[in-house]
Amino acid sequence: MRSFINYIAEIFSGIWTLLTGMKVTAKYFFTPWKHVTQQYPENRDTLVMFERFRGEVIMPHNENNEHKCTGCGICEINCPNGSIEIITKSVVNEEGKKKRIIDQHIYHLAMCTFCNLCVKTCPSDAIVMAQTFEHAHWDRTTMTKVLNQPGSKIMDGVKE
Amino acid sequence: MTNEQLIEQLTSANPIADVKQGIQYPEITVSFNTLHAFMQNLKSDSNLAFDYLVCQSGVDYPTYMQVVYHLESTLHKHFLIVKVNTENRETPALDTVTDIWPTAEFHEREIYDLLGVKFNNHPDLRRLFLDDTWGFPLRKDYKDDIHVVER
Amino acid sequence: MAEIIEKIITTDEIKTDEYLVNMGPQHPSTHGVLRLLLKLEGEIVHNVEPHVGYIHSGIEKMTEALSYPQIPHLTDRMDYLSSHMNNEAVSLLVENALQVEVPERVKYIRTIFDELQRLASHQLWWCASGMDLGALTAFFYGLRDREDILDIFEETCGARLTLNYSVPGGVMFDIHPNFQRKVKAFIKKFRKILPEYDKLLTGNIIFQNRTRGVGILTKEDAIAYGVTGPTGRASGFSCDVRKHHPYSAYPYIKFDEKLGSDGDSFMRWKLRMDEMWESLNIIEQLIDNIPEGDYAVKMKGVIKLPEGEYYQRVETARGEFGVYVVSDGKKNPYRVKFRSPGFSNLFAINHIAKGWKIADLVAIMATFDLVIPDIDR
Amino acid sequence: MAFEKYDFTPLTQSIHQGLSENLSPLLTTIIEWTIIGVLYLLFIAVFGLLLVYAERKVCAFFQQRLGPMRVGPWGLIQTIADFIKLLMKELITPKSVDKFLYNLAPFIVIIVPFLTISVIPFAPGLQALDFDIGIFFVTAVSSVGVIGVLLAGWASNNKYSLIGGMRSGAQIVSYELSVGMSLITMVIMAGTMQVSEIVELQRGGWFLFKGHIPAVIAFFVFVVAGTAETNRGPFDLAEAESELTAGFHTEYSGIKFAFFFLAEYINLFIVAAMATIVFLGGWMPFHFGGFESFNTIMDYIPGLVWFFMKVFAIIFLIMWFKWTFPRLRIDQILTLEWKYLLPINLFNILLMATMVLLGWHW
Repeated sequence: MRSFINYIAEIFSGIWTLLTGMKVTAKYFFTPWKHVTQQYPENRDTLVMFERFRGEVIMPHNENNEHKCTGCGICEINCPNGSIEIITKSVVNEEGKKKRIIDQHIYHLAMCTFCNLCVKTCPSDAIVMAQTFEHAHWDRTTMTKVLNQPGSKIMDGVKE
Repeated sequence: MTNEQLIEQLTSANPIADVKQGIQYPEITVSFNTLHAFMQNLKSDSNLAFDYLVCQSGVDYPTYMQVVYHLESTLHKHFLIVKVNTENRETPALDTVTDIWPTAEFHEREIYDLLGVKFNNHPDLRRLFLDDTWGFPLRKDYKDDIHVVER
Repeated sequence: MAEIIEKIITTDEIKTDEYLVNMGPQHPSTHGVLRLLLKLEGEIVHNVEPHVGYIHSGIEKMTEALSYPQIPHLTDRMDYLSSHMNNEAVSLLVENALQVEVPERVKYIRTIFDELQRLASHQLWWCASGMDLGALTAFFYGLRDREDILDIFEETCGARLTLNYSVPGGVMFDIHPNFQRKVKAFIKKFRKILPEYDKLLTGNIIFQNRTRGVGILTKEDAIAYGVTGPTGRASGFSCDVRKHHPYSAYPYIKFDEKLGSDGDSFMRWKLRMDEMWESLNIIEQLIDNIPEGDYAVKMKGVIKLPEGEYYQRVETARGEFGVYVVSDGKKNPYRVKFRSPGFSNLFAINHIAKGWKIADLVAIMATFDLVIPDIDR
Repeated sequence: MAFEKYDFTPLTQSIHQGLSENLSPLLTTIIEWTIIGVLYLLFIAVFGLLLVYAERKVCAFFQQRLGPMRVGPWGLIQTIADFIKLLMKELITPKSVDKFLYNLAPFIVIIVPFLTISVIPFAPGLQALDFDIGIFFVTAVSSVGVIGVLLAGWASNNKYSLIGGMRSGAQIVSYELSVGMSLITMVIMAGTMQVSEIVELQRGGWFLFKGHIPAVIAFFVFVVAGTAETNRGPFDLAEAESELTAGFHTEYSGIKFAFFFLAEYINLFIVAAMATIVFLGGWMPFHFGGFESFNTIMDYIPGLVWFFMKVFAIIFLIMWFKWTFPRLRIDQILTLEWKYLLPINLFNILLMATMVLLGWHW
């Protein structure tokens, strides 16, 4: 008799646990305004990334097309994946001295792991992380970027 | 057991072994031919009771291979590093400790795979990650022209 | 149940041919590229042979060519669900080797991040094992709540999964001004949601039948196989590194090391659920008391570890993570070995899955909480 | 009564008369068969797509998602697009399959819903076949589907498929019993197996209310066993994707896969329709004793609408099961059937027989 009562009790307690589970899912089914889905390409206008989001390394230029990069190569040394290459050139300045300045700051986006070490170690804060994240390309060569804009020169007052 | 007591006991039990307090933990270097008996004793001695093999790593040195055992006792909570050097670097071989700590079976397979240290009496010594034709990548003289790009 | 299966296996007249089935490398419940070679008789598992290495990335070899500040970002990619703990292990190792005392603030931030990461990892484990057991809805609820933690991470350190936040000497950035407010809001919200998780699955009779008594790992086996983390603790193996070898801010706080006794799949499940509550408690103890100060100490430009060997252990979401570094005094390590929890945990599966059905093997795999890059490294 | 004006009998009869006046009886029969066949074909295709869409939306809403949103407004054309995609896909036949059985299996599986759907009365007068053993016919025919599943599992020459097929076989053979028995319980109460009669008997009140306790138990058992028989979660062992990747239809592609897929959804409809007919009064409107005005308003809703409302309610219930519960293990499924549902059912038949004998029902 006892086992029979247990059997019945088992059935009802089992059904009860199932119903509590169904209550949870039903709660969400009938509150559709709480949906968490973001419809991504449509919400591009309203989508704001956090300001520290590490999307891509860029070199900010001011309105006179000047940047802060001295071409010291510390970012290149600190990059664990070899995604930064610095090409420098020698120029003669007004005083007639030879000086090494940046020619091309090459950044291989496809090899970058966004570890932030280059930005952190840059002595003149020349490079920063941008918040862009749509990096899909058809062609791998487009992911190799030159960060300093053509014709740009170094900002005045940046310590060398 | 404190580290000093541990070192004392190990020294008295193994006069020829090199016992010292390392940078962090007590260390002992044993000879490869006494390895298995020594390890057996570490586990079965109730004062030591090293029943948990935390980590087993292989290191490639210029003239020999070294296998490092990080051992902990779940009973006494003391920690010990056991090092054993192989006889040579060309045909490195050691006794297995799989029968003492089952987890060693796979750590040893990994060491065999990446460093080429053979473990005698191992139940199933096959390569773990790589295929049979591959070299031993964690050796310092390993060269791979296809997959490794030197900067 | 197990006795009946035992009887079926040992009875000769219903013995049929064994056959081999490859579970993986592409299989929904191996959570990555793990291949299990199953020897089955009907539905009953006779032998499980894990074949790993499909995602072996040679991190140990790569680190030999990297400098110490560069190593943490690679450890992100091993156990990607415990990336901050992995970063922290390397950072702590370098700091201990150089005898650098980090500011209190760093310790607090690291510990809060550890626990948030543990919560995020356990949430993903919860939803993925729900999915393994066939409750697909759980998967979306878990991911929904994990999103809050990832947003907190993103706001402070700019990444969601591969954080690379803890660096030798401190943390990469100071915490965001919104950090404390958001964490507190999350804790408040998650305390209401956790009982819902229990209602949806833990109490469910189908779920209980699927997990109770399935895949029992005894304490002795857990120690022998080096099964750590919640999986080991469910068997009664007291292996919490946070408790026994406290690091960062763990010495300052009160928390329980949850221990199970049964060692079955349900206990492993329950233990992780309890750990989530405990993590919430830990964060609550710390979040209001973050001391003022620097977020990093100034390290030398080139970090060179003194010659010698170092070992650092931390508790990740999956178990004990160890870093063993042999330094020859140069700026690159001579040899780095990562003792990953998943590696040891995985190989205990063969021992406990024998005699159970395929569906039980899935339940065991789910409650072992494996991350494949963690195994392969 | 008001709802009589929604009767389809005059329409069908006028078509029949119009045809037989102008054509020979043989030709009339052939044309009528063709019309019915085409109609059912269309119905199954369209309703299957609708159900797939409904499932995706319902599932999404349970999971706090939006579901398909891109193709058409609210993703309405999504399933049609998927269907076109499936039609255009290459039919891959793996090398080592048993070609004949491999190709036969999807047809057997898809034939079953066509057979069973013929006895379902959608509205007064809208029924292809009105047997006197309608219920019996449904239970008999619906178990043919398992042969298709077993064939697919065997002929695919894939271990996962084989396990899936075997699981499905064991499961459906067991649960047939419960489905049959719970229907028998209601047949005892109705005293007839003719489907139209059963619906007609519920004019005064649905059997679920008329038969109270045993009917509710039978309804519960029927829904559970019906869910199992359609291979749906939590009983979706045959295609348990976390264990067997896709189970018995792993090796099928293109339209053959679509057949399995469609058959699953139409079977879902049939289970819901049978539950509606036997327990919830088919196309009968909801009447509440004593509220005459309420009943009159209910009567103005056509029978077809009533039928589909009830069917969708049951389909929603079954979907709710699927998206809440974890999957059972194969031995637990059999335990549930043989240790719980079957004894309950047997007891329930006794209870119902006693009740009918003593006239305790309304």
